[in-house]
Amino acid sequence: MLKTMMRRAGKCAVVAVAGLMMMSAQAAEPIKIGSFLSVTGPASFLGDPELKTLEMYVEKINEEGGVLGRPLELIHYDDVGNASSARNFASRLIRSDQVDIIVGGSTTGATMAAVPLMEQAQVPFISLAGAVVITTPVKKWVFKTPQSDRMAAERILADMKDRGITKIGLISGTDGFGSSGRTQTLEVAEQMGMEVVADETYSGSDTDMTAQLTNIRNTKGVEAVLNFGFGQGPAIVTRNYAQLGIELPFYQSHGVASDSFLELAGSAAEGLRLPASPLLVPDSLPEDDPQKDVVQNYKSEYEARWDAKVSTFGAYAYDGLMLAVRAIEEAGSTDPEAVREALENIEGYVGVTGEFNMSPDDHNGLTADSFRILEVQNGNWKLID
Amino acid sequence: MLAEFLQYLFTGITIGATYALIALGFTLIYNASHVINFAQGEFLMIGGMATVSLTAMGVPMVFAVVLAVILAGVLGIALQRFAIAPAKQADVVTLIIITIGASIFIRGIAQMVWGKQYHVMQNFSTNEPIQVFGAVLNSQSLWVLGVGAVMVVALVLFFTKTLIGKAILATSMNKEAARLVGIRTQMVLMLAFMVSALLGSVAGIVVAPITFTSYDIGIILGLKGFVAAAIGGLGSGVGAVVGGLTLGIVEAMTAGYISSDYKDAVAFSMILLVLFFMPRGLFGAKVVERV
Amino acid sequence: MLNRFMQSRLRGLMVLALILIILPAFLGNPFHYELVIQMAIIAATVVGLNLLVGFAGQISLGHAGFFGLGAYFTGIATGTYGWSSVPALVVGAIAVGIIAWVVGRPILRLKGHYLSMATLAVGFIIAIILNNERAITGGPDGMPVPALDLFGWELSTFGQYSLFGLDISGVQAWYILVSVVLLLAVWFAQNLIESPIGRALRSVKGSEVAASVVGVDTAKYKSLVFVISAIYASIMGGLYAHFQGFITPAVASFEFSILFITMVVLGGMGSTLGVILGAVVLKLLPQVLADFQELETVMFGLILMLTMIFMPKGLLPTITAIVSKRMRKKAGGEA
Amino acid sequence: MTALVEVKGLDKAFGGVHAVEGVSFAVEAGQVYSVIGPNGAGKTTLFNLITGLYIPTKGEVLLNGESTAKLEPNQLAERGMCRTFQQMQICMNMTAIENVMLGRHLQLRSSLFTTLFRLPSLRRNEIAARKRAADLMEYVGCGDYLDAEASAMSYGALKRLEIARALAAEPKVILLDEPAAGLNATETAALEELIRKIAAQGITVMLVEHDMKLVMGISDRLLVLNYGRVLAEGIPEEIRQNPDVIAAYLGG
Repeated sequence: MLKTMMRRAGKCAVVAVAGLMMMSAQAAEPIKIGSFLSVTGPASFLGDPELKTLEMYVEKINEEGGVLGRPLELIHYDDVGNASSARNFASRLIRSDQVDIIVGGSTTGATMAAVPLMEQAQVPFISLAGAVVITTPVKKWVFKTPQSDRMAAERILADMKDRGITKIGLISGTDGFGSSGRTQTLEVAEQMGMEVVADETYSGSDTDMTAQLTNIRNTKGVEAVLNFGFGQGPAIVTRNYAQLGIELPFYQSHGVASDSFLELAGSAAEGLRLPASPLLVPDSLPEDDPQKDVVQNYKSEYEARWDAKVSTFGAYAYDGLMLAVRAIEEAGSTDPEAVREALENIEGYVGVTGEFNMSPDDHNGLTADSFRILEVQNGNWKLID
Repeated sequence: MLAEFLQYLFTGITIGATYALIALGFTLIYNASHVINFAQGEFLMIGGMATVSLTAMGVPMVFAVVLAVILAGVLGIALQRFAIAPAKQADVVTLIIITIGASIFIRGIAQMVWGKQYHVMQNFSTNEPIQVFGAVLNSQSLWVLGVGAVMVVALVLFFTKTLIGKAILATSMNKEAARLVGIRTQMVLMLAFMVSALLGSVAGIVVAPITFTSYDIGIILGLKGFVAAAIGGLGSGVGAVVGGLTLGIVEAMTAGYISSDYKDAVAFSMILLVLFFMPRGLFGAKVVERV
Repeated sequence: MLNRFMQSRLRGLMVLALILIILPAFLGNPFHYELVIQMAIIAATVVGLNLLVGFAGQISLGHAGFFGLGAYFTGIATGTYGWSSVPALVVGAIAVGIIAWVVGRPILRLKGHYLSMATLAVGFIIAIILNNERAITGGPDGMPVPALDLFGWELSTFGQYSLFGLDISGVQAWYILVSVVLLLAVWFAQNLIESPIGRALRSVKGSEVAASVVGVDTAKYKSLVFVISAIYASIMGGLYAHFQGFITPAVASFEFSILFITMVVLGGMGSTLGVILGAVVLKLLPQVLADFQELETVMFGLILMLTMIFMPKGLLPTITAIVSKRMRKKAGGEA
Repeated sequence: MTALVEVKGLDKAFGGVHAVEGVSFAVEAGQVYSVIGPNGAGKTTLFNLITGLYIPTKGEVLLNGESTAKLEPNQLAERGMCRTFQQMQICMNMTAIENVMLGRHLQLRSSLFTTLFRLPSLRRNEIAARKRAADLMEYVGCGDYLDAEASAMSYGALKRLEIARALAAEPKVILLDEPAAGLNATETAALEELIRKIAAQGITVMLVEHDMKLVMGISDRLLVLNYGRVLAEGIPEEIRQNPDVIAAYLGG
């Protein structure tokens, strides 16, 4: 009860309770971590677990004594999935709350709207959104934790190629995620010598994609179908796909890598594949997998705390926060330039999403390998490789 | 070729039938009170969400549906009584803003109560699609169409055979005169909102297995219903049905034959075109201005 | 008599100017400036929309379409083609004006809800185009917009400038700029309203028949005010794009259109200062309600609904009516 | 000399029902010409046809010899035709004097540029228009309402305000649709006086009216409609003695 009260009250300022326990922290000023997330609105399935993750681990870190002996303070705003409010809240974080680092931006639109501000204000920013444009070309102050949609496209197409597929039908959402994914898929397909023979779209609010899928089915030569999208759209696509009785191999993107997708799509999802972080299949990871521990811990801690299924989107926030903490620790201060440099030089950080190796040319630090291909079997995720 | 066409047609008719039911709800309220109720979509949402959450609580489907419809009906009455009635003298736009405020409010409550996730509702009957000349038809589509048809027939009977229905009609034609002959117009208005809410919630329930349901599903479906009502001509029952089906079919055909990117744009251009040639929609009443 | 007439005419403008001069004293940090700057930009847009809705009585549920077009025209012209800002704003305004004239001619024949529907459709179509033409507009993820340059001055919110020997920050420079723009927007609007053209516009709302039989070409004036309000929206959209530094198709969205019309109705249709108040209130509300988390949506809806039910004429007209009633009572009591 | 207003075989049907059928007549400049008839005889429809608010099913109206078939109401106003309404059309969102100033619309052409910057020429014209409107309000007898909102005026005053607005347009012909309806005896007498004054200025007056005493007293010619058709036409004396008219009025 108190917990929910706390969540509702105020800006979710989870200031250290640990002050009493730690002498050094008592006097120290908190390190301010700013965040703007799409906690409500159409992208709430991203923002909601992200916020929960941040709240929970800021609390945990404070209980364990904070960072550099200082407690963390999380200041968070809900941008409702709207890019201009994201920009405004980012500005509020920088100019009014004067945070030390920002971990946030659930969607690419929200992130990109805030990027010019971050660059001008020179505040380290770790984005939780997917599109490749966020860190390509590299922006001095901007980092991101999710694999880019380009990697997802690469991973999916590589898996198709392994199965001998060269001609694909593409259906994507017209939202930011879907349309950026579509562009990347088209580019990657060309590089890999594959052909996108059908290219359909649907809008986020559509309730039936049968017409588009019929078009793909009727296109000559299609050997597999890929759906790039997030939200409920892909679940409808999946069900329509099954209803139409299309037999071709079916792929989804990492945008639906969550258990709630399985719930929505039901038996229609049987046999489809998608790239995802190992979070969905923690137990099938081999013992020697470096990610096994961190993945299992995050899953059990999250599920114990929130009584809700863990999602890969929350993991982006986990990695974002941990990278921030690590960078601040390594920098030894919250001096923005020092933190930025530390972030840029992080190597071998094993997170839930993958192993991060940042560099001045790569502000994401992940490779396509961090994606595992999963297949839905008997209503569950199954690790394919 | 035929299979393709049929496939688009099935898709279009199914979604069109949903639009039609929502448009009928608009029409009903418009006729009784000349209000465009932008909260219409929320009735749809309440229907679907309440049914899902009640069944999840273990209530048998049939009771869940009945309870959900009743809940929506009560909400309809409340909307009229507490939001529309007190603002009698308000401007047309002001009334629109009030209903928008109401819809945001209802949505906010739903989000708090039911959360933000999408929810699944099982098909009423089999999950196996039906094959027709190479096209497939979701069995739930038949439910949508069947229930839609039943609702339309019921509405027609309601307005032509029952005293209450006639009272609503009379009020819509001339409020003052209706009052003079002893009709309690305030009751009638509440009734119109209630019936409209019932229609919306039923639409929301039958379509939920196809579209999923969530706290914000009412926004776009409500809007499409308004579009359908305007195409058909505000205030015309036939228009609402024809408008809804037309909109659904045009959307599906555009997605199938022209461009899925511009599907919605084509639908909206269609309205402009219809209104350009028929400023009061397809079946709108021709009104001669009295001066 | 004439003197009083002149005084009352400019009183509102002077009050507004005074507020804008005093306001910086209360702005604690650059973020507060940013909020006010956005309010001013949006306020100037709804001052234009109010000409159409409040004075001429023509409802538009698609006005964000023109705002978005202006924003994207500026963004594309300055960002992609390297134009400088002023010509981009001007040419954008002209282009949007022409578009508004072309679509306005046929749809303004429609009445009441049909007009609402048609404007809604136009807004939607514009938003869909902006969303789909990725190559030009950057698609749903939006596009960055360079800083505003005013005759060689690059106006960035993070810059430092000197004006008449005074050191001012970027947000302060922006504040001065949008204050001037808002005052101009209000001044033009008031001049328009209190002129033969303005009377013709208001008569269209009051009685279209009466207007036409005394020689008012109602179709022409409806088009005119539609175009003028679209130009307001376009210019302010362009400024908004420069200020934000990044735009997405959400600037042309239905939600944004609804927000605009709500500002007009909430503030008080037909009251220029009223709609500015409406813009301020609706822009401030989310910032204030941000502290309520999950209750935010519920409270927003409730506030909107209750205000409109109990103040159907809008905030400012209702408040002034109450105040003047009080004052009359007081005066009556003393006499 | 041609007639100022000439109506030729005018016909208007609403969904098969003929509201006006085969009506022809001519009004000479300077006349007071009245249209009378029982309720539903089509008088207001006739006025609406003449002023371009309705499009005739058949027939045409000539104004100063020019066909008005393709002209909008505002174009007719430009050619000197103005009117008032049975169901008054006052802009309640404006002040009384602004309503009258609206009548000056055609005389007050100013460019958008002049307007936006409120150049001196516009200010001068506005002051003159306001003065003229005030004079007209005095002239029609609602000088008490110079500073009032239209919504605050009495019914009788609004009726006169509408006439003032029409006069502000400096019409050649003014059509008054039941100006005496709802007025008491004193007000009606004042109205009769006003109509005489208007006619004396050389403005042609067309009148739809029920008040026989008023009509017979001031009209030069009369047209009697019944069921949309012309029952009789002529000077008051002829009409008074026309057996058809008597039958229609007594029988109706």
